Amino acid sequence: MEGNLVDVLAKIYVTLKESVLDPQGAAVSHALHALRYDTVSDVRIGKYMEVTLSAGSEQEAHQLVRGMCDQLLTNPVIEKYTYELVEA
Amino acid sequence: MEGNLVDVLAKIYVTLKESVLDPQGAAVSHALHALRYDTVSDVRIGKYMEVTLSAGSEQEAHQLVRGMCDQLLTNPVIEKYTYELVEA
Amino acid sequence: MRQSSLNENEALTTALPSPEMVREQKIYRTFGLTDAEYARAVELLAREPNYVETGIFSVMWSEHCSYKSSRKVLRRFPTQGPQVLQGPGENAGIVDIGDGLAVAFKIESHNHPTAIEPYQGAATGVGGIIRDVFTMGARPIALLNSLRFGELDHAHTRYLFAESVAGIGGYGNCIGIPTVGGEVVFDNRYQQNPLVNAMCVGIMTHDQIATGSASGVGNPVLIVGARTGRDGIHGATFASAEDPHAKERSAVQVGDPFMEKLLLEACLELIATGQVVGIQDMGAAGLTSSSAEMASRAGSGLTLDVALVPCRETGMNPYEIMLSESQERMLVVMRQGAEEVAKKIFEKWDLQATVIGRVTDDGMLRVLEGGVVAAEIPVSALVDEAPLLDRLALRPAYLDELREDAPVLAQPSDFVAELAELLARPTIASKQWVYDQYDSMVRTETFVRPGSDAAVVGIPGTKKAIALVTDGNGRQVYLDPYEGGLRAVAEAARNLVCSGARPLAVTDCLNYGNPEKPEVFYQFERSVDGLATACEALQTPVISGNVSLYNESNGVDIYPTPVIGMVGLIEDRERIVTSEWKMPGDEIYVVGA
Amino acid sequence: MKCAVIQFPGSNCDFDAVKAIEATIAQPVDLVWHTATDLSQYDFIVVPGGFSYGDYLRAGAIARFAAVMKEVERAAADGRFVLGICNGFQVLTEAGLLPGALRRNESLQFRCELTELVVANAATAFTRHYQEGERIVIPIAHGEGNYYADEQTLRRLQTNGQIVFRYAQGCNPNGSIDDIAGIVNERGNVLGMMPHPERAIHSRLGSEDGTKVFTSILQVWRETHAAIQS
Ligand SMILES: Nc1ncnc2c1ncn2[C@@H]1O[C@H](COP(=O)(O)OP(=O)(O)O)[C@@H](O)[C@H]1O
Repeated sequence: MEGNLVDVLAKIYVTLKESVLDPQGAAVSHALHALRYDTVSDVRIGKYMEVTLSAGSEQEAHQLVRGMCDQLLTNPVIEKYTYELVEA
Repeated sequence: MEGNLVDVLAKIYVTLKESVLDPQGAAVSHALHALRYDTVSDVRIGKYMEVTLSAGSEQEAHQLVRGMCDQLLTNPVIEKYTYELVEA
Repeated sequence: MRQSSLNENEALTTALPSPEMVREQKIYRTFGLTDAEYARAVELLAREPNYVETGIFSVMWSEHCSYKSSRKVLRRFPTQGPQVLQGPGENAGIVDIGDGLAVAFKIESHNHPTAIEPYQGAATGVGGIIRDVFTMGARPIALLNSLRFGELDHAHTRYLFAESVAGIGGYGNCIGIPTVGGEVVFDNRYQQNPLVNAMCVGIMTHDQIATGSASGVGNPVLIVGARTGRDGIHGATFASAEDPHAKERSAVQVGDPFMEKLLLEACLELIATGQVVGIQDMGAAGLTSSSAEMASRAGSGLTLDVALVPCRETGMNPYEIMLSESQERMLVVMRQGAEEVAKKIFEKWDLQATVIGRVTDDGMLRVLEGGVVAAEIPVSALVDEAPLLDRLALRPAYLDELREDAPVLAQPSDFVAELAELLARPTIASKQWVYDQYDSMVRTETFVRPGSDAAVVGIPGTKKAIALVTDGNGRQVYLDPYEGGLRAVAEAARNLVCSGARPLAVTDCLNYGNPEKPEVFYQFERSVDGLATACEALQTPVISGNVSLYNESNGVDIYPTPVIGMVGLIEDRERIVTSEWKMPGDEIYVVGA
Repeated sequence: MKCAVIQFPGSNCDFDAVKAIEATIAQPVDLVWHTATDLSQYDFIVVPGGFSYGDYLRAGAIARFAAVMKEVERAAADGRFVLGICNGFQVLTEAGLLPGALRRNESLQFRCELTELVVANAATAFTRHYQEGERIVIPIAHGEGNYYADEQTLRRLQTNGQIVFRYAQGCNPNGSIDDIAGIVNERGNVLGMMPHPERAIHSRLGSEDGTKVFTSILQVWRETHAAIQS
């Protein structure tokens, strides 16, 4: 709001926690083996989100992204996330 | 098989092509605005996959990952992908 | 399998706290065992239980598995009738519908997991109740549900509600069982403690009935279906705890309806071979309760080696394997020599069937790890000696207070506006938003879909159909527990009759607050009396059910909410009646009291 | 006419398809497991609805690699009839037997309801018994039925008359482009549709408008078969 807004693109990677069953990953792993990708040992499937936003500072951008991840984009009971910010 | 296998983790990002509407992204964007993340201008939602595999060389690993993306992991009619390889 | 004494074994379980540590550091308390219960376990074993054994006692003696608060009260239900082929006590009850056919059904709650992870909590609730039905040898043909949430003006309630509905649909749609009915009520009393009750109905011939009984010394015990992971450890304890949110969150499980579809087909194929001695679904408390219950029903013992259990994660110890609540698993006892029959069938369905032990005649649940004893407890100590409580019941003061200043409603000035306002209330409004997300038509036997008084599903190969309904009214039960109980059963019966069916039997899901509060326990007891009286009068015995207590947060309990699932028989599918107006000019009557 | 209904792990409308074939055209029908490697004896192959492989990754993505799909491809190439219903439609597009792709419903919700369709092409082997422009009621039950094709493909579908069923105006339940509910391949012997004709074969089920899909195929088969034999 105070003049210099930074426009950023947050790339957010959401995965299921290790201890949580990933039935989709298991099915895909099975299918890859059937297609003779024999050396595949594990598949985990999660979500990839790109959020474009602007913020008063890089620090604020971090805050906003963490906030929306914790509040809406992930369920911390079964998921975890990482993200990176790039200039939009 | 010939001795030095490399173990890699392929991080694969699948997104809908720009020309394809992303209703999920639109819904999340809407929800973020309702939560007062007013500066969010766009949300796109895709898939993030982690495939652990081994290969005879880095080059072969690239071949394998591209192969499985083209064959199974993505549908080129509506999706595109990028990936990176890291050491497992 | 070599057996060794407990002392030798101590070295192996070094990673786990010793029996002394369990006692001294009161580790049993973190598992939910009281000091008195722990002392009782020591007495029954005549020694201190080790860590694994303490874990086994704690889940078997949890409210969820032992029904310690409710067991005595439940005895008041009528459970007999000429139509009853299997009453309470098995995975699901069964009633005769003639022509050598029978229906199996049961309702179950998944309230606490839903409060934490609504999509998966609701989905795995559906998955669990489906397993309960096909375990009996029945093919599931219909699903129903009963939902209670806070008011929809709360963003978090909307999230919980939408995700729960999506989860129920996600599981049922994928597995291919139509969701044909249910009910939804919104009230602030359920804000912190939403209720998700799921009911499943299956069809079978009389000769297909399977039970969860582990008999026949030397018979192999198999674990079939999904691999075992660390998910849901202590889920049973968690379900009985006061505040689910504060509890360990690893207790949430992710469901895999695809796996369950395969498991369903494989199990029915296996049961049809006639080689199955007993079969039981692994629900709450996983391997522990399924093995103890199967042995208890047969008066036998079991020796299991957890090292043989296929695990999803590495380094799982016996405690984790015995308590895991990973979904989509079953425990099967086969006739000796029939192991290969099971393996072949499961292979066809891309599933694992692994022998993990044998039936014994010494009445012991013996858990080995690679041949070394990790736990050894008499089955009777876990099941028959489980605590049985006489909880105090006190008539709540609010009952009289409410009666004294019962509000007098003013005559509305504008009836049309009043009616419109009523119809707009989420509890009364159409539930189409909900049931359009459920595949209500798969199997092409759904003759009356959601939207009428009761759902009607055809019985293939006959002229018959069955009518199905879930009903409950927590507010009425709150205002008058006995009368409310009567009415819940009566409403369900009316809905069936209105669709042309004769009511056959009842399954009930009893959702209440904290039973340690005498007022809550009074609600529980009195409403059960009401339910029982009505079931008796209508000759609809209770053949299965489920109890969910501790639905309380910040000292506020939910309304006492018994949910009735009722099944009725329509002899001729040409005689089905639906509730909508049919023709202009038709006469309208009011009948009854 | 010999009929086959394919069963993948997770198919769940397989029995319904068998029942519908028996009830509408009373032709011999077999359930065929996904590992089968010979379908040469079948004249009409149904790829049924359900959640093959749990719909994991994308609906139909894993099933298309099942052994039996090579045979389905061969049948299509031979000019025999292939009908993909719901998940079957998804499998056929993933396998490239039909163009385009099925995305998540615009509402992001699974939808199960009776929908009104318009028969956009009554000249196909699957729609012979309908009238062009006829309005029919057939149920849907899907979460990923939102048909997509790029502009060029769409134009081709339109000009070739490959769009067979459309959702009636204002009744599009999933956001599919041009209200598409079902399409055929260029040759006209492979039909994919999201609505379930096998669920609409008796008034007790809410509609019998799906019956003509089955009777049409039988008639066309009889005609061509008679032509071959004479
Ligand atoms: N959670 C639900 N799942 C499936 N169907 C539901 C659900 N809630 C309501 N329905 C259906 O909506 C219709 C109306 O429900 P309800 O408003 O509870 O009716 P009533 O007041 O007549 O009992 C019924 O056919 C019922 O089966």
